[in-house]
Amino acid sequence: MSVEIFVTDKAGLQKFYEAVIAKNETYAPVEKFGKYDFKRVTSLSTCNPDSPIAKTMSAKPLFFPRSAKIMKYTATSAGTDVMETDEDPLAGKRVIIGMKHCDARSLQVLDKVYNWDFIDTDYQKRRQNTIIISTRCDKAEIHCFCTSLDYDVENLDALDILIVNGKDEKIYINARTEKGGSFLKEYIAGLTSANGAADGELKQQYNAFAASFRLKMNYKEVNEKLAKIFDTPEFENVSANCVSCNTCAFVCPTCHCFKISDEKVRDTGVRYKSYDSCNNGYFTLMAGGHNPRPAKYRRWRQRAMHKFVYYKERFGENLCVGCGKCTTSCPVNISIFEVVNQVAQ
Amino acid sequence: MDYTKQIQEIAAKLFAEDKIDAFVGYRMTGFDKNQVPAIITGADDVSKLVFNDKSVFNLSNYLKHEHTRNKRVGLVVKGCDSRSLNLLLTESQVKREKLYVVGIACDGVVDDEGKKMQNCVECMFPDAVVADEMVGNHGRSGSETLIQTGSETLIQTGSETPIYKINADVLDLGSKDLVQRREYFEEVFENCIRCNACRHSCPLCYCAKCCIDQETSTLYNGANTTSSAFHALMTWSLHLAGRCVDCRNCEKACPSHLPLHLLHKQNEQVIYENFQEHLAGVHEGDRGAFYKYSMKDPDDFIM
Amino acid sequence: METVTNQLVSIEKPEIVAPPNWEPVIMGILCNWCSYAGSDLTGTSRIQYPPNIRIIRVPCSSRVDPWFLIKSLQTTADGVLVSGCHPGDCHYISGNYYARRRFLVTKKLLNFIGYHENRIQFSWVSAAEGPKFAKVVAKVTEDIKKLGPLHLYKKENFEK
Amino acid sequence: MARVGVFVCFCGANIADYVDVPQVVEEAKRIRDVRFAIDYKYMCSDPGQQQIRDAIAQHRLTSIVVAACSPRMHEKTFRKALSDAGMNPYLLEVANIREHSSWVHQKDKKAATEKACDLIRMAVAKSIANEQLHEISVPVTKRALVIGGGIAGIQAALDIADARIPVVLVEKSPSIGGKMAQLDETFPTLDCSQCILTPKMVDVASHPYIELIPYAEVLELQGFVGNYKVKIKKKASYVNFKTCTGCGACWQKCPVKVPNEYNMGIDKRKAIYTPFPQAVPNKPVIDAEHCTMLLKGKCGICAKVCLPGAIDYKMEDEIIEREIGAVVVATGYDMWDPKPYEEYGVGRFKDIITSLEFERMVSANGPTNGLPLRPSDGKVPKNVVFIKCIGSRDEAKGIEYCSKICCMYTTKHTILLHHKVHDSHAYVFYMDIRAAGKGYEEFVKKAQVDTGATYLRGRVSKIYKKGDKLMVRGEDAQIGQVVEVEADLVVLATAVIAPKDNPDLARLLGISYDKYGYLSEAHPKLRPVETAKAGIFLAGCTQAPKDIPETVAQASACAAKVCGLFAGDTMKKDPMVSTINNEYCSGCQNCVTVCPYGAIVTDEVPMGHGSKELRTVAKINEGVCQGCGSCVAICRSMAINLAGFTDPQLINEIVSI
Repeated sequence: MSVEIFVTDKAGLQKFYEAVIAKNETYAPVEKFGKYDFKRVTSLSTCNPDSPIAKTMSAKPLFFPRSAKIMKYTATSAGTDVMETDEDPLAGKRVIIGMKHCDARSLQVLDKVYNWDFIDTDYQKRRQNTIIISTRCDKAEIHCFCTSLDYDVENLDALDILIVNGKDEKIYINARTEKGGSFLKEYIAGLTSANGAADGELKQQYNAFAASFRLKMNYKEVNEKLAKIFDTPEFENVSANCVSCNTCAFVCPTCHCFKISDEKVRDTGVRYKSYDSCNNGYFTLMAGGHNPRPAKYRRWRQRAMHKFVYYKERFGENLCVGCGKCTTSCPVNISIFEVVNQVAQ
Repeated sequence: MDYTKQIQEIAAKLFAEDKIDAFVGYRMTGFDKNQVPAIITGADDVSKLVFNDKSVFNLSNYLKHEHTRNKRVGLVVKGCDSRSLNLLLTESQVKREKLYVVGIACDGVVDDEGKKMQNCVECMFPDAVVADEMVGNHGRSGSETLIQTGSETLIQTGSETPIYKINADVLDLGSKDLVQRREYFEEVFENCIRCNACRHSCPLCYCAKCCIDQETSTLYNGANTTSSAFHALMTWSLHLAGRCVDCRNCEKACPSHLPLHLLHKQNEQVIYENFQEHLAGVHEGDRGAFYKYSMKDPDDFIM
Repeated sequence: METVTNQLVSIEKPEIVAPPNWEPVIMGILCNWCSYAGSDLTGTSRIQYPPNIRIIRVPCSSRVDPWFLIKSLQTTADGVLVSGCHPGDCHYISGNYYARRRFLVTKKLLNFIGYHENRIQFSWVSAAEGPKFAKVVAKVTEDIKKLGPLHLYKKENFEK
Repeated sequence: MARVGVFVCFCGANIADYVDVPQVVEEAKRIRDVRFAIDYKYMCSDPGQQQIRDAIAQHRLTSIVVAACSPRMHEKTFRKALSDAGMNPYLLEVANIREHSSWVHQKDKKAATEKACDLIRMAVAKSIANEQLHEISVPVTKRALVIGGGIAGIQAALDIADARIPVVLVEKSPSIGGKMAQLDETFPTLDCSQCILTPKMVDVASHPYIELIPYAEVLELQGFVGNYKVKIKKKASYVNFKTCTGCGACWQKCPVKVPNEYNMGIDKRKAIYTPFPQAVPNKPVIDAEHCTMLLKGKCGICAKVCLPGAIDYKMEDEIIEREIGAVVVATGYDMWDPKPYEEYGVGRFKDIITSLEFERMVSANGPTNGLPLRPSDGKVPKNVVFIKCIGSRDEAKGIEYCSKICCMYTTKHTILLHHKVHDSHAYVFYMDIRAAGKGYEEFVKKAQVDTGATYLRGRVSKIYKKGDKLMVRGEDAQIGQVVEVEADLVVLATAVIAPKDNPDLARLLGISYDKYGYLSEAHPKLRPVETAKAGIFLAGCTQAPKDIPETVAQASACAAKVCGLFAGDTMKKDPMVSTINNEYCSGCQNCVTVCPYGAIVTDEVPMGHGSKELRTVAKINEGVCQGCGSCVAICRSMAINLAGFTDPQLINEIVSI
């Protein structure tokens, strides 16, 4: 574990970012219609590494794209040819800046499922070739509850380089992984080493951040209670408001359900893998017409259970990072935090 | 505009008289000044109900959910909501006799930043057009409290004749040239993530299975590409052309904050100007501009 | 009444430089009773017109769902032409009146989001109007040749 | 996996000269689903069809594409070839490479060939989505409804009934006979109208296969061709026709006098009346609007004098339902009211009458015993001015069309005038003389010579009063001068217009009408008696103005159509109809609104599998559906599809070029 810490100021950080963007294929939050989404950037002026969580899409699509081309084929009377799909546009060496803790953590959670029985090589490659530069939040947002979950936010190693705002406009740049350390070496010109000296200030910043949370829960209790109350009618009450719009799943950094679809024009077809959501009424609809989860509450139960029970049982992690993106995006403000707590009570 | 007290009284009365099984209104979120829809099933929860200018969501959306189906429902509707309710009634999606409609003489609602929503600024029918009971003073005319009972259709009691205003954004974008409009919309479709939240939050999208989700149909565009977003949003907006009541549920639900109203307002304007000033859901029995015709419809765009 | 007509500004300029020898593909959707019969008459009269149009037969212009046009523009076509019976002539009494409403709204919407208005064209051609059909096709082809190949919202990787 | 056979026709040189057929065949062979492709000189010839039949068996083909001439030409031929080979005929698609390619791109063989390939590709793609369809067989109720008892209705009813098919004849007035019963003599032969009409009226009344329902209206028509259900309102006549002997005691004694419609209001009838002496049925009815017994409860004389006791003041309207298979509409025409001709003094000068009023006066059974009399003073007129085209061919005041019969009946009127008043003189103002018809021109020529009538070509600009005479001022265009004629009587040849109830009737029958209110035929030339709605036919002036021989001919044509329709026990119908997928239907009923034929009704189905809860969905009546596809395009949930033109078929075509 690399523990190099450098100190700089606002201008220094800007220069650092600019240098990173200039030298690397860089992705950062770019604003459009009042919402930030991670996009390829070529200059710092077009993006905002400090975008608020609530207004930022997760960085998940950089690893698990909203729509990925699986294959391309042509069909003639001579037979069907599967063509080499175009090169994966996300597989190159790249850097993501402006990613938050929660977003970075979600990748660790997703790693489990992507390294499970079937190894998703595309995902692996994208993970390996990516350097994540993350700024630690100074204050929790209204729907945040990352500190209440089963990961160490303070010492998170899901990110490669951590940026922390210290006192007196000092900014600390901290390499958290070896990958991050070796990456940082190229950019240390102009940065001052602050090894050891900054630990206290970092701790202080974290404590202030941790104290700013409105939402706090005991995830262990939730895990245990939820596992026992599959049949509780409470799910009907908490899901009554839901309009089954699927937004929560599409913005969630950990949801990873997908569907396969073909699009064919003339002799050529393309097969896509795209997001889907368990809140969708026909997510579980079978070809014969049977739907095991026709009712809204059953779908909500699935969502809550998968996040806090099933995934935990299988992989030992909650499938939730506490970012609150789903709640912010929900048109009727249903909060996964409220739901699981209310049901667990 | 704060009708919390009146709404609570009406809901309590309805539960007491056993006229309804559920009441659909608004409650506070509990952590900020915003509100969420509330489906109340007993007199005990009536005190949770609120109504003020933060009551944004169009509640007629809930009439298509299993919680309200086949139940006697009390429903709070603003002007725009009542128009979508009117369409749901016309399209046989709800039974009027199972509804008790509390109509609001609405002064307009505000967005998260506290700014009056643009659709409210341009609103032609702030008063509910369908109601069993009306609540509120009419904001503009300052006339007496409008309370009318019976399942009468009430049309615009204000003294002024409603004036149709072209949406400012549509006018603005429409005055730009083709290339600028194309570039603008390319960004819109590029930022669409195909979550279909717009569709699900729309009270008028009630199909058993949406045409863009029918895998068996060749219309299906499952992928999340700009092209499929274009296709889905075009199809969706054309299915709502002549029906959209501009409640902006879709825009509120869109996680990408896309300006979806542009598509609807553009259609609405074309329809208003060309098809005898048709406006969606104002009259009961009016199904929408595409389900009728006139010999006088414009023909000059056809060779 | 206070309405300011929203005049959509169209600029006649090619969207992209057409490759040499490029020929547009035009999707023609014709009603069986008037326009398809009219196009047959064009054939029996040996009236020549540009070969860019590909014709689909439908029973009535009212069978044409706007997404036929969207799907065409999205996949293979550089422009579309829908043709039906003159008002009052509809074999099915009122089909073309319903269709006319949809066409106007569809055309304006597609124009609003960035398609040149000439990419989506409509005509009334009766079974007797063989010469008119040839003229219509010639005009549409000429218009679309001026505009160049359509690249907007095309499905990817479907080069012909 | 589909196995498609492609058959490319040379059409002699018609295709082969302008399209490289062998290359087209090679291209077709490349398409994924094509298992067999071949060309032939004439695909439609018997050896050509034999190739298709052989290939179907040999290559186990699942659909066939014939690239040849327009499907409007030979689709049926090739469908039959498929049938003969034991294949469902609707698995055929025709690629129109002659009318749409070889004939229209004769100067560019390369482009024509490319286009032909694309058209075949589209047809192949479509054919893959083709489904097996079967002709729809609809049972037929062999009973016809005739609406209107004028000469058109009478003729149609008699012809149908003579074929031993039951007929229900509905007439809105108390007697059949219509306008023809009001006429004196008919052109060009001057037969007495009554003499030729009344025997037919009697035949109707006595025909075992005709059920005559007078004094009645059609209220509602439901169902579809071969299977209509009609609701008829029988208006209360207050006279029990079964017991009434038609003796006439009642109307002789009735004290209430009402203007007589049959005589154009020239004389009076009673409140209980038979419209005219030869009425069929010859039973009186009480005019509820004028009978004092019904209005005020006072009088009751007719009941007192009626020996059989047939008067029933408490009678109510009766609704009758009949099941029928076809409808003949023969509602006739109305005469145009010349009121807009103010400059003629219409309404101010009593001695201006319409041609039908003149007709009644000169009629032997008319109000004036066959003598034309001036309404103002009852004197016999000497100088009579006839003005033609009153309302006709007049866009400003009347209607644009020519009423067709006025030239002839005005000529007839000059003859009748000459017969009745020997020393009279007729002046005829005309625009043109339109005398196209057997013996018509000769009739006009002879009348001009015999009567010595003065024909003045030109419009009348003004009529004013001078003493007890009317001064008619007009232009004689032939000499280019203004002329003035001193007239004792002016007769206006008013236009023929559609009955004002026609639009309502059209709506309830579900057929279309034109801007004048005439009911529209399915095709102006080739289907002049059918309407767009199967099983509904038009006879007489309800479709357009016409004279008696034409009306009778059209009525007989209707009868032939009805008999043809009823020839078998069931009817065969094209299977290109809409189908509903209940799973997707959300029951919004927009399709019900847009269907021009009323072919869509609602149905209740279980909410889900095995559920007891019901929901409403749309249901297509295959017998009524004509396959236009309006419902398909407006169905947002894509629950409706049109067989033969389904969404998958059309989209396959779109994405395959």
